[in-house]
Amino acid sequence: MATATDKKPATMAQALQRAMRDAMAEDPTVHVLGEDVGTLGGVFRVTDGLAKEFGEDRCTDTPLAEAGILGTAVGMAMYGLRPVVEMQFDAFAYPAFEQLISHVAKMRNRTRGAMAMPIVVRVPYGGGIGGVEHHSDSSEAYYMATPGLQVVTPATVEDAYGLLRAAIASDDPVVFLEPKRLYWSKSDWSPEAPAAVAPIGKAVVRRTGSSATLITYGPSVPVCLEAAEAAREEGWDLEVVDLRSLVPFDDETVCASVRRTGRAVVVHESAGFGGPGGEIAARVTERCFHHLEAPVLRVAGFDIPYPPPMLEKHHLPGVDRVLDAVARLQWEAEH
Amino acid sequence: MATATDKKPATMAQALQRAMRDAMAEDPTVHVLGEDVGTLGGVFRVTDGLAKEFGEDRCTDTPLAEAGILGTAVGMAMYGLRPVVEMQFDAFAYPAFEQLISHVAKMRNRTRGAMAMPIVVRVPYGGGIGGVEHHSDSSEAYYMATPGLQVVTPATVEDAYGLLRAAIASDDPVVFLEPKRLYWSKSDWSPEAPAAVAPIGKAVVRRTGSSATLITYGPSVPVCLEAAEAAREEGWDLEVVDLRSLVPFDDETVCASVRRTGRAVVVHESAGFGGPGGEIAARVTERCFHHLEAPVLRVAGFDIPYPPPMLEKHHLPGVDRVLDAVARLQWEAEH
Amino acid sequence: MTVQELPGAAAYRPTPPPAWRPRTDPAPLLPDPEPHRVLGTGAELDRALMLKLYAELVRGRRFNAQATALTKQGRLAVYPSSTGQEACEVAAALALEERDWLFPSYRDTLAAVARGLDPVQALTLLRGDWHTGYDPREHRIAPLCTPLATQLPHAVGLAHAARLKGDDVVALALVGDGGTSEGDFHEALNFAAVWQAPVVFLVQNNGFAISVPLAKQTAAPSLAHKAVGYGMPGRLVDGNDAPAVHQVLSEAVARARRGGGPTLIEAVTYRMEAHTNADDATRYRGSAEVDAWRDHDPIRLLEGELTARGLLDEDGIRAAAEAAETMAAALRDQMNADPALDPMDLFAEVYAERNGQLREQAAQLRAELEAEAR
Amino acid sequence: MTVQELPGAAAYRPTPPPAWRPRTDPAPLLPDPEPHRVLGTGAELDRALMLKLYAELVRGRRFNAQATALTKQGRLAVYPSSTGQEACEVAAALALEERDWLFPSYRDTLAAVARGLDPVQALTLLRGDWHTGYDPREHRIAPLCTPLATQLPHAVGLAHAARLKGDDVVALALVGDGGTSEGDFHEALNFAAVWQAPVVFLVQNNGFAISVPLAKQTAAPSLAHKAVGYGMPGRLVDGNDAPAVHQVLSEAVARARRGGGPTLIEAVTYRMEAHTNADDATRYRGSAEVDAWRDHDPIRLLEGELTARGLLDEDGIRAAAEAAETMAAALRDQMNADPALDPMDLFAEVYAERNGQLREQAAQLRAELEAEAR
Ligand SMILES: Cc1ncc(C[n+]2csc(CCOP(=O)(O)OP(=O)(O)O)c2C)c(N)n1
Ligand SMILES: Cc1ncc(C[n+]2csc(CCOP(=O)(O)OP(=O)(O)O)c2C)c(N)n1
Ligand SMILES: [Mg+2]
Ligand SMILES: [Mg+2]
Repeated sequence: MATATDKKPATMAQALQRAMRDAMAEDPTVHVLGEDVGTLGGVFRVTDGLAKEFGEDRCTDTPLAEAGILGTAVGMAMYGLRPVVEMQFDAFAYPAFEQLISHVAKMRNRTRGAMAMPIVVRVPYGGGIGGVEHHSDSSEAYYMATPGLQVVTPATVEDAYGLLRAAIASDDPVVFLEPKRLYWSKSDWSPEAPAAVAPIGKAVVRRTGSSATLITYGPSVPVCLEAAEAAREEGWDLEVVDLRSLVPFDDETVCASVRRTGRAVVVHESAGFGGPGGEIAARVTERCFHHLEAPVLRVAGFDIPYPPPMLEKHHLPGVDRVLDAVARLQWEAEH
Repeated sequence: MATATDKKPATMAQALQRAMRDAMAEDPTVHVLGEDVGTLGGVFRVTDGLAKEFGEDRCTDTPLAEAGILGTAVGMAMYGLRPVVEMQFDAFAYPAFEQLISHVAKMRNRTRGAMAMPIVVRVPYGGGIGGVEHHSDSSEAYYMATPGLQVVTPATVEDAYGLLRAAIASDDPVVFLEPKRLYWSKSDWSPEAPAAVAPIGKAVVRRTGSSATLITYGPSVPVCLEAAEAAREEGWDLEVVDLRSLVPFDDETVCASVRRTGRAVVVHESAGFGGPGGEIAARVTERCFHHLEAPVLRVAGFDIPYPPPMLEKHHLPGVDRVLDAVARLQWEAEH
Repeated sequence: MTVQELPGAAAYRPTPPPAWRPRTDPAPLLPDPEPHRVLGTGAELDRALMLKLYAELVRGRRFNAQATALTKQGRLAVYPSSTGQEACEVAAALALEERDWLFPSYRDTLAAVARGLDPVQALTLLRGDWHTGYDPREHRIAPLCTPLATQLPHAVGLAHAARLKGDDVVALALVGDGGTSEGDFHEALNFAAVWQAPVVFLVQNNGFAISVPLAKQTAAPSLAHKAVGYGMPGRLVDGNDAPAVHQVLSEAVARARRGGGPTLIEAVTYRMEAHTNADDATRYRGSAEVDAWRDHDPIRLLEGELTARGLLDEDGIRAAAEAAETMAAALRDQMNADPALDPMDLFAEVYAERNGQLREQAAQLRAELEAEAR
Repeated sequence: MTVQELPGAAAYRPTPPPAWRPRTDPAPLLPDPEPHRVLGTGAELDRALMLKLYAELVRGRRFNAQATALTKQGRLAVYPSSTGQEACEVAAALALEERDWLFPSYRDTLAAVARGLDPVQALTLLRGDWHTGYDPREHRIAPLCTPLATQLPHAVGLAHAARLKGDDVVALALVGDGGTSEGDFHEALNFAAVWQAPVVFLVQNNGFAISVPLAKQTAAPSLAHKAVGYGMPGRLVDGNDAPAVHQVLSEAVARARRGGGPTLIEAVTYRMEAHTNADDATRYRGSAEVDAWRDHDPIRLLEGELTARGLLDEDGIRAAAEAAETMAAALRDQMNADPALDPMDLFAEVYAERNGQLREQAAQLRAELEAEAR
């Protein structure tokens, strides 16, 4: 285990790199492929150094074609490899949609388990980095709606490592959503120290509280934690649940929290309509109806194409919008 | 208007064909394109006769490439045409996903309204026709989660005509979902008689009732009507709302019904998790919380890849499952 | 016979042939290239191989007929027949070694069966009791693939993985003329060429993609010419000349195996029946065209040549026919039995482990089934 | 200079050149085709056109430099410079008639500006106050396109629509070497050839797709060879020879206009700067390679030739430089003004009419903004 002196700040991007590096070192069947992942180390430098350390056959710059990348990864998995695919940005994963939906997600089921698809599709997602159009989509709703996929997204440096290790180890495909604006977020977790594998399918309570539960994930976790701090001034003690895994969904942790607090707000950056929040609010309501003092509310991106850089701050759910939603949780009726 | 003698049974497929024919006759900018839509008249014969009547330039057999079809349709729309694109089956629309999400849905917004996308993407969807894999997907969740698209689906022969006319007339893109298993459903609506354009964005109450509301659309509408009939025996008087339009969503009609009945079940064939039902249940709950005697429940396809023909009947939500859900609407607590 | 002389040539080839060559090309390619042939050229023939090909062609045609009959009896949900294309199907199966992989499309049940796959397992998809009816790894046959051209990158990835591992395994991917228009075709061929992957692409150009003739599909002088843009060899072969298809495929497989990289092969053939039993081919082509192709039938061609050369006689013909009948009778019997069905299989193998919601849903279905049974 | 002799040729061309030709080809194509050139060949030059090209090249380079400087000052979110590729950008703009359409990629701001688009409108996307900063119909310039190769089918569809309408409009679509690997490239070229659409595809082969050199992108002897597989003419041109690019483009545009169908053109050029200001090109290429390309600089080439022929003198050179400086100063001033922003624009033009939920959300934002303002 790490000693105190090992510890130095590490970024989420470094933690992800370390997760791939450790997995590649342990398991020769792990291969990384994508656009610019080799020599350059990826446009976000998440694969930095892997080609050098493991060779270009293990970390491969592919031709520029996302369906080709994921499609060849399917073939590699058929032959027993564990491909980790990088899509350069959220919107640039769309050309691979057919391969993902019609093959990656279904192959195990189609073949009665004979042919699993241990593929990780890493997708940098979300906004807040001043990217021009097509560089800030939150595409999680598409993946959540596809049976056969697991969908995972870290909010902390530690989880970035732990969840990616778990994703690579999983025999089933994982869409691994990386919140772009947290790539450079830091913690005192040391990339040199072995770190724990975080289980897929387990949410975690990031902050305990008694007044209401904020249910969130990925880039919105820090927003919710900040909102919870701010809410103390208004007299609300908010619990913050970081889902980490959208599929499978951890009903247990979420419902335990909501039953305790009696109120909940789902917070995410993706457009609200048809987004993850609908599913989450609906299942929480189905399971906790008689514990609810107010309807589960949603704070989400607006139902619009992602805005240009100079306007994105008005689109992204921030602390104020979260607090507004908390305020609408029908406190008067109860207090 | 039609006289009584005009009337003869017509199928949904014929009504759709008639809608395109009438639109093409009225407006020379309407063009139909897709795989096998010309000489063959489409694998479901929905475009039957159009190439003959309007020529191959107006109803065009394209090369076999869905991104190419939708991508060229974008260019045609840029030049002022109104393309109506046929995707042969639900799962075969996936190759066009990038064009749909990154261009069709966003073009008006990106260009501040300078360049609208009056494109209709017709997608035969859903199961129940004994199709082998990849021929029975319910892909509406993907489209609903995409701001900029309208998503429409008829459940009756009349609406098939009326909604498709409205979709072709709309200056914004419409994903027009055609329930495959209703293609041959009939009514006494006459394809020879002029028919009304059905407005996009308006749900319709197909059956009034007072005990609970079934919220549904497309292929599940007949199932719900049948369930409502069967429920009379159990003493429940069910209201059935046919959404017709998933985007825009008719909150008014739906909420008016639920506020009246106090209970609701959402019924659809698409997988439940991350499916349309989550959004619908969540928004109904947000808006009608204090009118609800029970949580809004969902009856949906299982969260699995669409099953093979011989097993699909176990997957599809049928009358019994709808009635089971109605029974779980916590009647005892109230009665 | 040049391609232009084939029945229905107008639909096969754009007329006039388009100017296509890059300015830097010092000499024109043939605008209507002559496909590679063996039968009728006086080339030497390997008797054992020819008889094997012949027997498999006859068996294959009978298989197609039986499968189509099974659709009429409601025993198959659908069947896309490869009647007329048996030479391609059979040669594809025979050109591969045991350790090689086949990547078939939905039309290539026959190739899988000719490779030795149990016919019932091969037909499971089309009967509809499950999707893929066999273990792809056991037979080294990827699932029969419906989304067009999507199997091509799979073949490339598998071949590439095998080469990285040091195994001399070759992947053979089958696709139709229509499938060449899909983006996945392009991406797969490009990856294959860049990686020099040991993969062979066989395009069965059967003249149609459902109702759409090749002339509406491409303006290229031949589909084999598409190889040029990827920097790989392109071969054009008479797809009804079984020894020729076998030869061209075998050469390409050997080339791939020795590290020479991928090859694109266009086999010119014809789909004698409708797209599937559900299709009505009279809507888009005349019977004269179909009839004309009967003169160029793969079985007739091979039978004629082998008989003329004294490699096959009446007895041999009868024996092949009888073996095919036996196979067909067995298939009919097997397919007339109702498959065992377990609705709970819906939840099997969605994931390695069922998650919470699938456990709930499985419990619901089980309860429903139990209630029904009571 | 053949392509093999160009700086960084190893990355440009696979070595050894792969065997590529279909078996039916009676004669080999050049494995390393020589691109079309004008400068240095003694060809006759149209003085007015040459001076226009020259002025635009100089202006274009200055524009690129200014835009990159604006990123450093935080006035642009990002800028993908076309320095080194100005000959392609400028020739593309000048080869079109007013009624024609340009389909640029994200790197082609310069082509749009050279076509006459207001620079601030052209830079709106990269400044980040809106997406497309101009009315595409007014300027017949499609939105600068980021998702690679997706603009190509748009160009085909538009050209096809124009032809159906009887308008003699040509569409010119720009794409990078990397973009040729995408499925949309394939589908667009195929549709164009089948429909004989009046469209010209110009591939700017600048050696890299971000960090990935062409040798990892394709094994084809040239990208122009990709034309073969679609049945359209392919042309290879020295992309730094502005008159040559202009000539080849003009011929292709003329051919398209008179109903001769599409053309694929590969222009061999080099991206002198990093992919964008955010990229670090030293991670994937050496400065020696970049320096070597300076000898083949498009401005230097044209300036040298025009001077040698007495078509350009010191005064002319100075005048062009001064005009470029004036443009740059004006651009700097314009871009130093903060753009007017209205957050309520978020809800403008999502649909022709706002639906219920957008009305609710707009009301919410308005309330927030009002609360903030108080
Ligand atoms: C991506 C995709 N689009 C459309 C279809 C529907 N479809 C099935 S077969 C077919 C025609 C295929 O023609 P071709 O590739 O020539 O093969 P053939 O049927 O002639 O063997 C079409 C359009 C599909 N299966 N997949
Ligand atoms: C579909 C898609 N995939 C990935 C990207 C990310 N990306 C932006 S530019 C680029 C490289 C493009 O190279 P090339 O086509 O050669 O054009 P160049 O940048 O050299 O002008 C990549 C991978 C994208 N924009 N779109
Ligand atoms: Mg075919
Ligand atoms: Mg490039």
